[in-house]
Amino acid sequence: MQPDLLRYSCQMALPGFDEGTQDLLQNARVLIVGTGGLGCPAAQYLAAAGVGTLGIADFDTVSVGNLHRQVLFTPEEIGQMKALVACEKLQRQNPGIKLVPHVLKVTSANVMELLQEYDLVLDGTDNFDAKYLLNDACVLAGKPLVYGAIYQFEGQVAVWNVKQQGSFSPNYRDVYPEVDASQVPNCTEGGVIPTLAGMIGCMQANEVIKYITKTGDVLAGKMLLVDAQTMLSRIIKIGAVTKTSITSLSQTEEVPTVSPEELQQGLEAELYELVDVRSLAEREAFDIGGEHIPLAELDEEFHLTTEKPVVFYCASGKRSAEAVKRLQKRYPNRQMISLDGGLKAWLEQL
Amino acid sequence: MQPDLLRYSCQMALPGFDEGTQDLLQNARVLIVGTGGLGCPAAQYLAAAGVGTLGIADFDTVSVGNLHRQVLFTPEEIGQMKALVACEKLQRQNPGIKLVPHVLKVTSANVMELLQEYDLVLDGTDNFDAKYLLNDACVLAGKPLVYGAIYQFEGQVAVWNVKQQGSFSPNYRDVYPEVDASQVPNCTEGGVIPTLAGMIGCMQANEVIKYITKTGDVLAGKMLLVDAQTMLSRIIKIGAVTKTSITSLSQTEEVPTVSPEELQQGLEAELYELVDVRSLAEREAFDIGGEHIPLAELDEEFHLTTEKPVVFYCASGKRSAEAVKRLQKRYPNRQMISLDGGLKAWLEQL
Amino acid sequence: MKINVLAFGIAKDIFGGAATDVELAEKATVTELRTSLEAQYPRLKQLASYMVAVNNEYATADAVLQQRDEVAIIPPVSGG
Amino acid sequence: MKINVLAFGIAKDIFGGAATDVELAEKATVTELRTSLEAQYPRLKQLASYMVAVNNEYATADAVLQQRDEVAIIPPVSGG
Repeated sequence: MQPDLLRYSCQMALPGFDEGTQDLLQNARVLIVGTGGLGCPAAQYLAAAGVGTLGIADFDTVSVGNLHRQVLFTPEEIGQMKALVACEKLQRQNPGIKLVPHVLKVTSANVMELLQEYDLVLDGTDNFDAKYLLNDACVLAGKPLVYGAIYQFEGQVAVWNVKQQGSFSPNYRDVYPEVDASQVPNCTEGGVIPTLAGMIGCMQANEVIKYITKTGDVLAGKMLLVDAQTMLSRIIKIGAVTKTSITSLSQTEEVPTVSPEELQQGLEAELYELVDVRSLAEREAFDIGGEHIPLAELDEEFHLTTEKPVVFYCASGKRSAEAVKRLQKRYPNRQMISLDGGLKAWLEQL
Repeated sequence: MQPDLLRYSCQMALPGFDEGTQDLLQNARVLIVGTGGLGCPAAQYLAAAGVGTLGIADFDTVSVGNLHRQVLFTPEEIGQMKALVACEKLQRQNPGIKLVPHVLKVTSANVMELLQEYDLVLDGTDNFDAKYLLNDACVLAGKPLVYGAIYQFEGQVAVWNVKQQGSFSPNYRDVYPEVDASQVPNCTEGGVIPTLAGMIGCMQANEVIKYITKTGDVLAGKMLLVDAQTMLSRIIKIGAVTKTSITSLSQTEEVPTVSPEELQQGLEAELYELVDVRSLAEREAFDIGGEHIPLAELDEEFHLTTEKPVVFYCASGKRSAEAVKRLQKRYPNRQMISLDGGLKAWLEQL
Repeated sequence: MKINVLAFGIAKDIFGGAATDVELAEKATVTELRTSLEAQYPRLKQLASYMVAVNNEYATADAVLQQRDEVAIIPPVSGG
Repeated sequence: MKINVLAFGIAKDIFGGAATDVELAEKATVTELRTSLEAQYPRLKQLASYMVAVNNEYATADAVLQQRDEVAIIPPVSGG
């Protein structure tokens, strides 16, 4: 046996697997968007199993709050670009595959070009804007999307937009046509159990391998729900064919941000107004000043009384970005800014 | 927030979790036996989540056939001790915990002493002898055992021997009193999908975290079955209380082995008789000579016709070890030897 | 008829538990279930969309509910 | 009565498929099921032990089977 096949002998021994199956994996080109709690384990297993070309897209840097679930990273790498660190480690794990880092924020302006180089996309993102963007782009490009999402102890897995007998299986918008992101807490706010991220990421990699090797039943037209507290899971049938019609991408909204360091200097120089959009409980635990208006009350309670730019902050930068988007519509000619990375980044970087 | 708690803020934000929960994890001492397909992901997530003391027991070295599913290892580390490589990497992943390598084969002679230092054991082993040994030792020591096992596309997870209201939940022998190991193929022979190893290892780590933090429903008195081809899973109820009575450990049987290199030299010098105990299909694909008697036919077909020591071989060293055990009973005064690591090791090392 | 509705994700927070009961007319549709739930729990409507699954199958707006159906509310989840 | 028996792990190889049918007398016990299966598939007996689960519950030797029970054969698994 050739040395490169010896590595894969324990998977080539599987029923339905052989050298031809390994060739399918070697020739496959998979794009992983986001190397967070889902992307890390998914990338490890796809690299291990010999997926020939793995693209890793992430514009973010490693932060200390990532380390409880993002197992590719160590404290030494805090501040480094995740995509670069991940590619370097995965390359060492399997020198026989090609790793392609994409250090960029995937937006409506670049996603279609990015997808051209890949056969399939794995969604390792952590926000709704990115999930809808990937979904719509995969539908427009006619490529399958292996979706995963987690919150606290619960996870979801599905494979969207699989071509079957000339039509496409359902996509994310068949299940969730649109979402008000500000109403659904993310992992920073609601927490997440690290082992769930590992399970769901491995399940996504598993769907990728099944799809590429044409073995097993891919979760197309279905959504798997997993509960890590009870280990009960269920598969919801969505249907055979999509009922949505997606013809263009929503434009990615640019939210102006300020770094913790810039904000600190700006506050000292009295350049900014400051608004905390977190909940009362969060406010009471800790704050960096400013007016307190929970995001849900922003529409009624926020009144512009200053000429200065207004900086909004929350725990992670997510609710404050949402606040900026809403107030930009109300005050199109005024400067609304979000604290990048929220109080988490403030505490880590200052 | 202290920097060491910032690392865990996304899990401390979970309902039911707080600083006290993180202290429980920091004070816990978990022994992982076996850093294979299950032990690697389990160790990564327990280290990430901040389990304060992690023991890693493994006597084996990294081999190329491990790399498709054992994500802690790279080709550069082939030949190095798994326990040492794993501890070094896990320590870099989380410098705030204590890693304890145990480079030894866990046997009936050393297991009770080893268990004294730990609160809980995670079964990452890949053979029945080890699984029964850990089970019986945990029952005798009154400590819980987080069990996992995989084959092809199917996995099992359970937590054995949990003390509840003064009695203990079922253990492995409640479900499988004994097994003829030669009748159940292992991963080398039957294959295993790497992503299943990842899922099951993460599920084991998840049970460990639930047990330590007293959150969620631990799989005590239950066994979870997972099918990676369909992603259907089910939980089998075993019962509330064990019905077994385990009062002593079975003695670990020593099987004399020969390395591929020693065997090659010995065969050239005509020092050994050679017997291949694999199936006909395996024999036809490749062999290194010797008589061919499939393990199932050994009792009837094997007749000793030589004074020389007899070396048995199979794909992984597992069936040949079983052959040696059986024939040692039949010929107690003659030398029966197993090819260590089987043809896999032969092909890798020569 | 009284329908027991299971909660997933953020719906557990909104219902204040893993399940809630809803009183509906016989042969009520999924739309009527949504309307009733949203009246009781305004935050549910604010999500903009959430899946209703009946007996582990995605339920369209006009699907008719039976007393013994297992109904689950599955909101979107964004973490990663 | 005819009982449909689901196979897990190596039992799939032994049965030659994901399920097999067994013809049993009314009120047959799990022991009678085992005897019948082992007569049809001698390799099953060679495993030394395997779990019989009825309706997702571990079934003891004297448990009585019903026509509509979901019966699963779950052999031991050793990989890691």
